[in-house]
Amino acid sequence: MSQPRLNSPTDIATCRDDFPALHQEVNGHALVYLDSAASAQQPTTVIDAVARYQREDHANVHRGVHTLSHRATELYEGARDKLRDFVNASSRTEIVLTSGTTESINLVAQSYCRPLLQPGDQVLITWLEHHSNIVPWQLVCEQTGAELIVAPVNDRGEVERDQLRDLMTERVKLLGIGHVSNALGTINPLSEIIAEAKNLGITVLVDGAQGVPHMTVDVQALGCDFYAFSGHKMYGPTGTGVLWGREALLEEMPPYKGGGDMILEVSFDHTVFNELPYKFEAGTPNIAGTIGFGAAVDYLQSVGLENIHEHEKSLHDYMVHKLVDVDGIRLIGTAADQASVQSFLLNDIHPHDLGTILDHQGVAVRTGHHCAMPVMQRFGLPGTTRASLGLYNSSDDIDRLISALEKARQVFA
Amino acid sequence: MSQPRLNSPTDIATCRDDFPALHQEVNGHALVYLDSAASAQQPTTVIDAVARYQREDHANVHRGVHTLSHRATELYEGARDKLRDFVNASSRTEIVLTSGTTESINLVAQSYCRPLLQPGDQVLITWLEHHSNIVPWQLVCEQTGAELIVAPVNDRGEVERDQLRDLMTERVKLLGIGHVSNALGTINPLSEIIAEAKNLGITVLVDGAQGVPHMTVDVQALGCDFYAFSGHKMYGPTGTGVLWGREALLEEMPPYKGGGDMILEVSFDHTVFNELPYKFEAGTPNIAGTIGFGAAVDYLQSVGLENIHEHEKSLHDYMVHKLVDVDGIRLIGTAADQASVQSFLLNDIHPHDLGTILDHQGVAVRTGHHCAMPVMQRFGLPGTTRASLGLYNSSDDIDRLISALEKARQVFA
Amino acid sequence: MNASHDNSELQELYRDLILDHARKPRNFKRLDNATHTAQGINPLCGDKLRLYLCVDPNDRIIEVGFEGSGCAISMASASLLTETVEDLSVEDADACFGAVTGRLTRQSTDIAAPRNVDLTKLKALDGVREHPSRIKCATLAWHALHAALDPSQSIATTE
Amino acid sequence: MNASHDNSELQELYRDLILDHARKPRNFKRLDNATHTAQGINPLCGDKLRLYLCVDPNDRIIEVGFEGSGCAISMASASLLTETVEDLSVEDADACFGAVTGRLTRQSTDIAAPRNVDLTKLKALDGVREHPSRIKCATLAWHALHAALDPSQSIATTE
Ligand SMILES: Cc1ncc(COP(=O)(O)O)c(C=O)c1O
Ligand SMILES: Cc1ncc(COP(=O)(O)O)c(C=O)c1O
Repeated sequence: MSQPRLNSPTDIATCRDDFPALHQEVNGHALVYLDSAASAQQPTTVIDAVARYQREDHANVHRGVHTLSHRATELYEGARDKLRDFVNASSRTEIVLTSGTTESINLVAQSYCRPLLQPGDQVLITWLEHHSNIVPWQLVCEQTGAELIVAPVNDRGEVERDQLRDLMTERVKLLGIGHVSNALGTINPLSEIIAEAKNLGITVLVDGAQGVPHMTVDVQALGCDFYAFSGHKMYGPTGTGVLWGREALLEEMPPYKGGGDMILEVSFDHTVFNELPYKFEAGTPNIAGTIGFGAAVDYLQSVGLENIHEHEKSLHDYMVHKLVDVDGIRLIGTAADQASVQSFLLNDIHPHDLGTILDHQGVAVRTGHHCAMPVMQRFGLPGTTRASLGLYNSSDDIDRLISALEKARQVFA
Repeated sequence: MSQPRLNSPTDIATCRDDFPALHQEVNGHALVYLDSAASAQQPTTVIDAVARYQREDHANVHRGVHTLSHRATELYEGARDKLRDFVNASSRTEIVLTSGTTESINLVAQSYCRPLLQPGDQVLITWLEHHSNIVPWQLVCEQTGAELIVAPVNDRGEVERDQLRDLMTERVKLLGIGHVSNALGTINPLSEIIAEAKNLGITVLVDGAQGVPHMTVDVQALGCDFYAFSGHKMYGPTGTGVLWGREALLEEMPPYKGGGDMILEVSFDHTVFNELPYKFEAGTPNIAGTIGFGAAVDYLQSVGLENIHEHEKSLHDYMVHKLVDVDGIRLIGTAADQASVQSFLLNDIHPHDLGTILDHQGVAVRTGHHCAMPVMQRFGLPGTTRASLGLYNSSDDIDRLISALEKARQVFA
Repeated sequence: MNASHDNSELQELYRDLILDHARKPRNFKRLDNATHTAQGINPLCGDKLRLYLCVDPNDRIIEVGFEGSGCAISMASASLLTETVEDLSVEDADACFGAVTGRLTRQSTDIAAPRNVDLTKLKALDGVREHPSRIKCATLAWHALHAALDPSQSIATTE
Repeated sequence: MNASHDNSELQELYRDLILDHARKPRNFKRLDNATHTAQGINPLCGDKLRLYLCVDPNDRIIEVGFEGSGCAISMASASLLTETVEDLSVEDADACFGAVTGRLTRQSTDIAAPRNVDLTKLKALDGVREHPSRIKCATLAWHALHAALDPSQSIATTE
């Protein structure tokens, strides 16, 4: 029942053919999709895995003795195994399936932090974070009387390492840090930061939403305690995600939601929660989406994360090289180590207007605050225009972006 | 971009043709699917709406100015409008999109009850409830020191109205009650029960997971405060659901999860939450699933809930009529008002064994505790075998069930 | 689609009048003596403005101002709004809200503008009708106007 | 598929030996003097049993019993287990766990049963291999045995 995979490794130059959504006209122009950091398009193998499951194998999981239920469970749990392998978790019990990064982080905030935090305790994040790695901590700090503290970033969009280090004290109970900034593309030097935090006994959650699509992630090598990510940023369906957590921590945490599947036994005097990872998976899950998520892992592995990384890096270099030649451009986010995401401004054209003009020419970019208002405030901006690349983009796409920017300059001349 | 719908109302006798999963062999026999109460199969229109969206329209919602993002948002919000209409909510702001009934109920337990409940307060449920309408209340009672109290059921599987009434006192802050019992099929006389509760000022949440597939639901006419349901019980995808709530209550409730989309403004001093329903919708939602959920509403409305109700009722009567003639059968759940769900036992054959023997003959039923252990305990049983009917079932399916039960008697003779 | 068509549609959206008002917004000021005020937020793109009204005892709007930042469409629309409603009665101003938003969203073409008000200039905003994702930018200030005149509201969003 | 094939596969699963042990489980009793005990729960179908072992100072299992309820497969498997491991050393019993679960899940065919133990009767359980959703029923008691012998565990589930 799992989708057929090519035996030979997929050539990255032909990957574009695997993505039906890319082959359409938008406003009379061939689509150039430069918004993968918001949500990536899906390859046919993912779309078909979902549809095939719905047509042939659907039933509720974990609950039935009949054949369809067994098939659905095998496919669903098979996706968990793929995800375990994908991030090199030491056990499948550490792979909690969620509806996305946001839910994964809220789970940790509520199940791990809420019982733990006391007034006087601190949660530490950085100015780079996405709202999903800010607001859950604001909520739990308000609920517990703990304090949220924030490490600053420099003008290139890099976390100020010295100041981050100074903020790490024994008052800090958790460090929440992004792997890659979705707004600026900054890749944080996680291994070093995590090592410093762990030296002080600080629990570390990594928001990996923008990490997994671009590089090989090995949670054991990273040394963090929690790693959260979403299916839809890595060419899978929305509404799927993972919280990876160390078994010893997950084991101690109370359940997050109550319901079917997360219990072994329910009575009105006494309820016994299920084992990991099921303790954290209440209710009927997103079965089809998760199976598609597994297919996305297969796809990424067939292309090879090393190949993707290299391809995207050279494209990003090309994009930066071209952008700086555009009259009136200002790059926002120029970290030494950057993923294939680039924010910029053009003259005094508001990003929203720029987005419309690019869209009019078939070029899809993201404009605005990118769900990272604090970092926008840090740069004194209401927002930026952001071009983000996926494995399917090419230098032609960049050229189209550049000429669309020239047109925008004319309209606003 | 919305899927084509027949203009003429769909004839219920031909509905079966719309469901590809039903047209397959299982263990050498044409499949007879009698497990719709666990999860219903999906019509082609739903499967295609999901796949078409993935192929043509996918982008993140609510965030982009480009064309795909706009299309995705329109489709997603269009599904919300259909759902508003489906349950007759007074406004689309009352339709909170969740990952399912379980999440909807947890949202109310955590956002509505947790700030409200004090030691001495009570939450009232019934012995009929699904774990998803038990465990969230157990958790919040433990967190707040409130008490969970439970109204008993009689031998037919009906809630004891007098005792329920006696338990309704001013100590009770919330009544959580199922519309239809998934284990026994009992349809609760909601209008009367809700009126009694509201007279005493008790907030009422209805677990509608098993209500929406079988009958027209009008939340305003019902008079409850919250109504929770799932897409996959009504022929839509899993990982989708709704919490309907009265605007005045939702307005007062703090957010449940933090993240993207649920905020208007984030800064480290001050975060402004978004308006309803977005305040409760953090993170990238299950976009494709929700669009499929909307297509399921279209499908149900094209068939007509009155027609479905009638069809299922006459099939259920036929099933009961046939079952009672089987030697050694014992029906569990014989309420005067019952949806098309029937639990039973056959001699001393353990339900799990019975399920295997039926599956072996291509008949898919659910066996076990049906995520409703307390009601099983009430009947002194570890579990039952349950046949549940959907709009696509026919009397042939019942005949196949009956002859498969005869075979089971022989194997265990 | 040929390039000239391309341009014409874009020029329809970004007419000179719009670009002019966006670059030099009229009445761009805080009114310290405002009797009515409301904020408008468009969470999609971060447009954010505050509208100030001075209403005299006869329910006439005697002064209008706004502050904020946003795209060309939202700034121009706010600027045009201030020119339009100054000197109107509260009732007429709110009728303009209905007429303008109805026209831009094509939802309620039957809301007529008050007789005594000339909305011709506001036709410059009509280009957004071909750009559905921009309609909210054009209506933001008008929603803020409506909210300012409605005592139960203080923040208008375009969701 | 014809009806006789049907029947033969079902009869393979529900052999007479299985039905006999399911109806009259051997050693179905609580051992008040148990030195080791563990619970086994199969959340899928609600099978639930408790296994009791008396282990003497030489690490020999001198008495075995179980209580609980469940399907024919799980009850028969538990009953057969009690007959099998009585009188074995703890080490040999645990090796039986490996051999039986490996055989039923076809995952580790290389775990041999201890030389001195005859597992022939347990072949009666082989029918579950064609019924993947039932394998957990057949292995439940064995997981409980393994858990009982492992001081760090007290509940075995088959997840
Ligand atoms: C009565 C009832 N309530 C709640 C649920 C939980 O629904 P879900 O698993 O979709 O969250 C179910 C189905 O499993 C149900 O039948
Ligand atoms: C860095 C980062 N963190 C978290 C998220 C939230 O992910 P999701 O919306 O899938 O929950 C995103 C994407 O929106 C992101 O880019």
